[in-house]
Amino acid sequence: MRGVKILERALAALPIMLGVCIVVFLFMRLLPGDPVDIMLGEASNVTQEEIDALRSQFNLDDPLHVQLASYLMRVLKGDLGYSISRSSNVGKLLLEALPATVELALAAILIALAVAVPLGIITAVKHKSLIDRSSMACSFLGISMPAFWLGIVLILIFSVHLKWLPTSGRATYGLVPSHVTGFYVLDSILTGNLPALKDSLRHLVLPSIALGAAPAAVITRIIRSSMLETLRKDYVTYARAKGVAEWAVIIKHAFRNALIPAVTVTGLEIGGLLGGNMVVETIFGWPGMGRLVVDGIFSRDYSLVQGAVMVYGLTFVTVNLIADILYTWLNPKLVVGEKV
Amino acid sequence: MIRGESTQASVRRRLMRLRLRLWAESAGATLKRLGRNKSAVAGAVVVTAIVLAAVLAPLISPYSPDKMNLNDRFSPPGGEYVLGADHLGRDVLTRILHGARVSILVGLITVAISIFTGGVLGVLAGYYGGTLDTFMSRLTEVLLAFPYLIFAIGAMAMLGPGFWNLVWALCFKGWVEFFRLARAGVLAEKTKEYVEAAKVLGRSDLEIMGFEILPNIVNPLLVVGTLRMGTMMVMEASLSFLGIGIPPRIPTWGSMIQDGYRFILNAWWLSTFPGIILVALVLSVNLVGEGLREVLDPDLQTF
Amino acid sequence: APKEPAVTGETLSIVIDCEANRKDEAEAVASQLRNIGIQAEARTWEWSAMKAEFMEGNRQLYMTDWGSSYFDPFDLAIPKLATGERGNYSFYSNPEVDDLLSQATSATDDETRKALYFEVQDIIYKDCPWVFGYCLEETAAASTKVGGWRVSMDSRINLHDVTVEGTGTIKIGLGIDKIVTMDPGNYRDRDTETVIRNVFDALVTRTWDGEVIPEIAESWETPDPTTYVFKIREGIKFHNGEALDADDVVFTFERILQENGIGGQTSPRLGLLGPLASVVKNDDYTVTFTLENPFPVFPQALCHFQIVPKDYVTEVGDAGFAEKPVGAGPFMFKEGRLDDQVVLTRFEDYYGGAPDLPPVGPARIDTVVFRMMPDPATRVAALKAGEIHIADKLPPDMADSLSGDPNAKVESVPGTRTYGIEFCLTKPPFDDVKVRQALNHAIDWDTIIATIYGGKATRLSTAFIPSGFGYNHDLKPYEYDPAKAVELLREAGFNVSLPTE
Amino acid sequence: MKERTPLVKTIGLKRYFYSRPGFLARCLLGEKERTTKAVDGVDIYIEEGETLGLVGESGCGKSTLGRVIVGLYAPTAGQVLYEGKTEPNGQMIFQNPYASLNPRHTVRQILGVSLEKRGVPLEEREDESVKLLERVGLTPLHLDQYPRQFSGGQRQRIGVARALAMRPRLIVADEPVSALDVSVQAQILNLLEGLQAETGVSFLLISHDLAVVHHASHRVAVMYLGKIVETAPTESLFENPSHPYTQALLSAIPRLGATGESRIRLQGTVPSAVDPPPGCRFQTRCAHKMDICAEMEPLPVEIRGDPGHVVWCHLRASKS
Amino acid sequence: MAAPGDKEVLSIKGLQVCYRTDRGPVRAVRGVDLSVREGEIVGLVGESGCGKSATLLSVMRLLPFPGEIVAGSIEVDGTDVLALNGKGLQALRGGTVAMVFQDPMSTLNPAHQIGAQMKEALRVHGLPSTRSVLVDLLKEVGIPSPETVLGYYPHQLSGGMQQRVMIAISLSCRPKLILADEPTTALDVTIEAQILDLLRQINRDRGTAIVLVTHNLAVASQFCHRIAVMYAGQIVEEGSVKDVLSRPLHPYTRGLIGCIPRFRKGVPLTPIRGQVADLSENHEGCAFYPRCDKAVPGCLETLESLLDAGDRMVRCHRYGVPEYGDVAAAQDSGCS
Ligand SMILES: Nc1ncnc2c1ncn2[C@@H]1O[C@H](COP(=O)(O)OP(=O)(O)OP(=O)(O)O)[C@@H](O)[C@H]1O
Ligand SMILES: Nc1ncnc2c1ncn2[C@@H]1O[C@H](COP(=O)(O)OP(=O)(O)OP(=O)(O)O)[C@@H](O)[C@H]1O
Ligand SMILES: [Mg+2]
Ligand SMILES: [Mg+2]
Repeated sequence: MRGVKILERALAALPIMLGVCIVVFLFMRLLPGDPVDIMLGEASNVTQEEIDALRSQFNLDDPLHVQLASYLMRVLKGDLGYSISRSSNVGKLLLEALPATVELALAAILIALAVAVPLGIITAVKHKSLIDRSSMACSFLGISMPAFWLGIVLILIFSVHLKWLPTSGRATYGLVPSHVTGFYVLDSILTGNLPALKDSLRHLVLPSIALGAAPAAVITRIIRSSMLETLRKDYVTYARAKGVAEWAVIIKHAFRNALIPAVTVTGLEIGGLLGGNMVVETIFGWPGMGRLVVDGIFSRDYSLVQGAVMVYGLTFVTVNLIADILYTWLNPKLVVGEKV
Repeated sequence: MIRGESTQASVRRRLMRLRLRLWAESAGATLKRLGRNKSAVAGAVVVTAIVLAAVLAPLISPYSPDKMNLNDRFSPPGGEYVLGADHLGRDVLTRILHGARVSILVGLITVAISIFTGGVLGVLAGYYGGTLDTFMSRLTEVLLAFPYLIFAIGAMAMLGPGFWNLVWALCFKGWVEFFRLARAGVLAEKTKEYVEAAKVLGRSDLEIMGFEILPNIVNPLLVVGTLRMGTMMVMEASLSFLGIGIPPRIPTWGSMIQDGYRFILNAWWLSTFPGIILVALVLSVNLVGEGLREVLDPDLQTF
Repeated sequence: APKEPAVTGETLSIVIDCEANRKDEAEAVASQLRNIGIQAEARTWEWSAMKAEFMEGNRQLYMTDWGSSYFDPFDLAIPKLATGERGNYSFYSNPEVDDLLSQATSATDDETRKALYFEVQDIIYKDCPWVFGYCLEETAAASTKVGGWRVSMDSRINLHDVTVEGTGTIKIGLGIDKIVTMDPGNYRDRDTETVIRNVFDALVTRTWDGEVIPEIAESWETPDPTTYVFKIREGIKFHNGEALDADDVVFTFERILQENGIGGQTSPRLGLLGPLASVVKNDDYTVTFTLENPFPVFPQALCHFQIVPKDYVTEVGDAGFAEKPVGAGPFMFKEGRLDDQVVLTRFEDYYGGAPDLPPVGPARIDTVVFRMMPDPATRVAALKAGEIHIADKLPPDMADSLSGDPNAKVESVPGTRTYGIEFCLTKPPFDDVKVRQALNHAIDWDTIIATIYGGKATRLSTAFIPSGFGYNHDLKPYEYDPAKAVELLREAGFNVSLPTE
Repeated sequence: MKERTPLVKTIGLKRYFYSRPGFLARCLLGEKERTTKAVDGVDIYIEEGETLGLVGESGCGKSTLGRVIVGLYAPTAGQVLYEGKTEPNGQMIFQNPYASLNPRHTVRQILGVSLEKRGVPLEEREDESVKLLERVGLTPLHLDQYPRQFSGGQRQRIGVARALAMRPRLIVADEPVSALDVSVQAQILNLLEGLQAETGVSFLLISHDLAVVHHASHRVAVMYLGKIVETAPTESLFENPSHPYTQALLSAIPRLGATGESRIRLQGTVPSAVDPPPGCRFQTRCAHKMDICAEMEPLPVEIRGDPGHVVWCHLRASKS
Repeated sequence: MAAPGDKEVLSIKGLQVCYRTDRGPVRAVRGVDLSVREGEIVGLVGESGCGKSATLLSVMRLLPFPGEIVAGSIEVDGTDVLALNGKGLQALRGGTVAMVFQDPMSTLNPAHQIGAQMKEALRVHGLPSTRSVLVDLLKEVGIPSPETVLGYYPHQLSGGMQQRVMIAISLSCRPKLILADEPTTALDVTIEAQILDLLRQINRDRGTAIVLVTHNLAVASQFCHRIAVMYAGQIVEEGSVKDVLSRPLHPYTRGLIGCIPRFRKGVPLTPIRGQVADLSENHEGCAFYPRCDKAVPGCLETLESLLDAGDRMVRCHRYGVPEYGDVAAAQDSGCS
């Protein structure tokens, strides 16, 4: 029963994915500039025949609808195409970049949650106190500080001056764990490689703080406001009336019910992190999807951008699906797929 | 009564005056209550100061924002240039003041357009439901599932540089949030009994949406709007980082932070001062927004 | 004396388009033009969008740059100035220039070619299809511990001779997002070549000042302008122990010449080989290259074609080869991700490299780590933090950031790229040569170079570069002379005036 | 009884709500489209100047019936005739005095809309509004206040004024007093009574408070799961409840001074109006259930000797 | 109904509660004295906002944020509630005193299963919480198929069933006193009757004392032993149900009774005029003054204390004054 509902909700994502696919396809082709021309760069003595040959090699000379149809067919078969700018299979490129991005996004969101959850609860419980006001001010700071600026400041403080943490990259040479999943932290645990684990965690700290600052601020505010709301609910008073200890009332009764909006926002933020962290990836030399995709746009690498956006859309849809399932766990009254 | 004027017109005028008075009174009361909220007052003071400074920028600062003194590059703050000079020898303070205009306009206009578009579509979708709603909701989901930056970069590539193009690029996804808010608001309001009462009275759908429901859902839109103003300004900075955005002659805080951050090692003031002022403005706008919310809509729990 | 024209001309308003990296310069130029009453404004674009726009003829002035790989006007003057060429963004068309350039291409005698190029420079100097700009120096920073390192003119990093005090490992922060591949047959950008050239060697290479010298080849002859016979050095080994001989050389070029020759795709390098018709093995250590028509820069071109091992590539396939490349260069590929970091180790059996380019022998460090660090501020920070030894591609204006650091040195060398501002010659007002000359006089390049580019650039008199073949050093760049500019513009009917100060 | 055309008459009135389960749920789980038969064949009439009380448990369809009658919902089947015509012309008073007034409008605006819809010219609206306010016991001072500045009872008065502004012949009052305190409740009930005496307006008074219905109605209809089960003049219904459900309902009323020990206890809880059982709706909780109750819907039976007292019950049909 | 014992389980003396709001203090309770004996059911009636809930919440020390007990004492079963904190308070809440709220839908936590919510209460008070204990409790409050219900979430139950669950939780720790704050207001008449039956049965079987807050005088009359009528944060009249409802002494009580439709045709309703007193104002004298027919100027000046009227207590200036005589005449207007 529940499974069917979830399945149904998952199927509802199909038209969205199709929409994403078509939108990005058309969108890329609306951009001025020619991928072959960009690929050839400054090469001199290029003949028109050479250009035409390349164009037809990448099926760029077909009419648009034919290209779209064949692209959709290939996607259905699981083939995301060939990246002109990186001379490689798009699927392979994405598989390499995705773990890096996901690892960073998860670390960022974990840091964000680690800050936001306690802070959100405390500020709600101590409503209008000094700690409440000052953390609200901090949260505005988090929202209004550009990530690249925060990033470079962190690097200057923690890497250049204090020399505590590395400036950039995912791992020090020689400490890259052997490839299992592509997630360095996970791989080093799986292979029992302790130095590598320490190293990859050290590399994660700064970028995930830079990336997590804004979501932390947003989630803190959301948790605070929904906690304020649930703390006023009858069932919270009732839990106290049953003699339940105050901390248990706050965690078990208020917080759990306050989580729903936080889940929604966290889901959206994760979605945002997966697609919008190009800036942080550049600053921290992080080989992820953001750089891949922005580079793809600049070089009009159609298949690459299309593939990346599809993956992004898929992650987004999945994250939302998980959020949906979480809702029903948090509030059994809700039916999967019905938005709060 | 003016001679020749119909009774109806005079009544209308009287009513209008009365309404104005009432409106002024209620606005006065609101302001008074807002005045009791200390942080809102502080926020309002800062916002006003920044806006005034932006408007009066040419009078305040002795320099022109695009006047280069290449020999004065990287003059540190405190000397001839109060907040220092940038890498092209332009006065940072002057540029911050002039930048305020564009930054605030970018924030205001994008948010205004987003609220308007999102609001109107959200109200329609929420009120009529059905195919329109399904279509719009799906569309917004597609947009949400589409990485924002990709669109912004692409749009700027397609449209070319320029203030309005930037505004369009920022609005593209900005309206979605307001659409959702408005739609949720309408869904909650439209089953309320005052809407039914209006229907029984025979009010048209347009009247109901515009006069009955809209005033009740507009507050959350405005509150979130104030928050998003800051986000938009930061977003503009990120686009500058990627090398697209507003023409360089027009200083914006975002592009100033971006230009300056490369020199943070030897000239920290280039990016730090615009950064501080950006945070100050966003913080103040939100303090005012929060204060307004508490006065207008104590039940509203948007963050 | 010419009569002072009436001050009733129209105002001249100009939009200067550029990419973000030249934003400051564009602002400065615009500001100088505003100084003499021109309404000038700069706009930043994304490159492809800007290109699409100006190729449509929709823009007025656009900042572009173009590099020469061959140290020869062949791949600079021709694509930029010959009628209808791919890089001729200003739509310049002068039959005389076209004729001279085509003569210079086919001429085999360097003196003749030089004379022809001088003539071209004189013509375009007067025609000014561009606001002639400057040649930016290649700048990089390194830790003071690094020895034997020089910035290379063609922006490549040769690590054969480099040492690092106290360690055998050198870490280099590259200013790029990614390299494209480790397969020498399957890329077309300079950044990829930087890494590949440390793993693979070519038949010939260049000295620091651009002269072509033998590397894998022992020597070569040119019996006639369309035939090149290369003698290959004996005893060279690939990293897997395989011996390098004529078969490998032939194979290397055939997989590029052949349609769909690499993993089902045609090599993007094909065009670089120009009129190369065939590569034939004479004996185990001689190979004959036959061209369709004379191509004097052919040896220069060959610097960029690294030799791959035939047996190994056929065995593991093109994809396998790109995964685990094997070359005959000073370093072996160890591991890495193209968008993260690439690690190389010393090849002990290295034949030593070009004998004309001492020192000869195996590389002096044992490990190389190339890290992709696209953000310049991060590279500088990492260098300061001691995480990398060389920060590649230092924007000249950021050199100051390192000036106070005793552990870092900044070095630069004249580059091979020409920077200018091109006019759209097909539309008024820039169809008028006076206007173009005026703008060449109106811009104070020296100040711009001294400040924005920290002095790390050379003024150019035309579109030719000093490090390249056939540059006329006697031709002096347009002088900064606002009065002259005003005069010319007034003659062209525009209302401009000198600043009143 | 002499034949008149009633002010409002419903004929076989039905209003269903449909909910479609998702595609997969239908295919894999065999879930069917669910029909909530909120109102399922109701024939009632309301005379000029009469108050018809409508009682029943929560969810039995009282509000839905009221809304169909004023035209808020279109009927799924059947008709509502207003003096023989089909254009709706009733007004409504709502239960929730907080939700039924737009919090952003002043009283002037609220009444203004009604007056505008009635076609009162602009210059007369103010006077008319003042008259209305005075009629419902408020003063002109209140004209420019917002609903939040009023107490619940005052808001309900504004609601009444808003309805009155249209000069309706029928007002559907959906639980007009259940959210109010007893003292205020009495004020509003008296107000409605006075209005009726003055203007001859008819009321459909929906309430689950039987005391209120008894006090204020001329006739009462008892509803159970979308159907009327009994209708009679007030006195006759309360003295002689004939349907087992009505009997149980009446016995459950707490009365001042009564002990409540003699109640008829209903078994089970209210079944839902989603796909109700065939036959008599009340069979699942009825102490007198017979075989026929599961098979056939009961037909209306008029109680002998009690004109206008009609009951839908097989028990009565078999007795008579 | 069980006969009440002598021992006091609840004794409130001079309770004053104040909400310190932005718009000034709201004095929600202004000196309430109330005592409840073992096995007794006491009704607390009055209009909305008169401080009934505030009184009950004070007993549990559960006043929401700006609310504060400013004066008075509360003793439950001999312990001084106001002196409790931490563990003692926890033991009181749900242990000695249990509470039942108005709207079961919003009072049961929507995110937890019924079983878990019941268990929690037992665990907190260190009582065994095995499945069979829970099942027995549910059976006791008349829930069919309790085994299944344990695994349900609140929304899967009807309002009546939810209220039964709440009562089961309240019973679970064998409290001496149940505070029921309008437990039936949200329910249908038929269900209301069932719930009241249940409470009465508990009172009878276990001897648990109950304080029932209600708007509905009729409910109070059927259910309680004693009744206290509150107005504007004060008890204005208190006595046995029979006495108070059949011969109301205080004008407010009489007014309330006059407002109730009485199932007798032709008896007009006589509403109390005006509106409920505003608790944020300071009432020196009698707060009912503006609405009272019998008021004299003196009523405004001082506040009368509760007077002993023989069978009950009443707080009215005019009580015992000769003109008050017409009260006696009015006594018949009470209900029979
Ligand atoms: N708009 C709607 N959509 C779907 N179902 C509805 C709708 N309105 C009412 N229903 C359903 O119709 C049935 C009757 O509802 P209605 O509101 O008419 O009951 P009611 O008798 O007024 O109850 P109450 O006394 O609680 O107000 C209920 O089962 C309800 O769930
Ligand atoms: N959180 C609060 N802040 C300010 N005032 C409050 C608050 N809670 C209650 N009050 C005020 O305290 C007074 C007493 O409230 P209380 O809830 O005890 O009334 P009640 O008799 O239980 O009413 P009801 O019958 O509506 O439940 C009311 O006038 C109310 O306005
Ligand atoms: Mg209803
Ligand atoms: Mg209460």
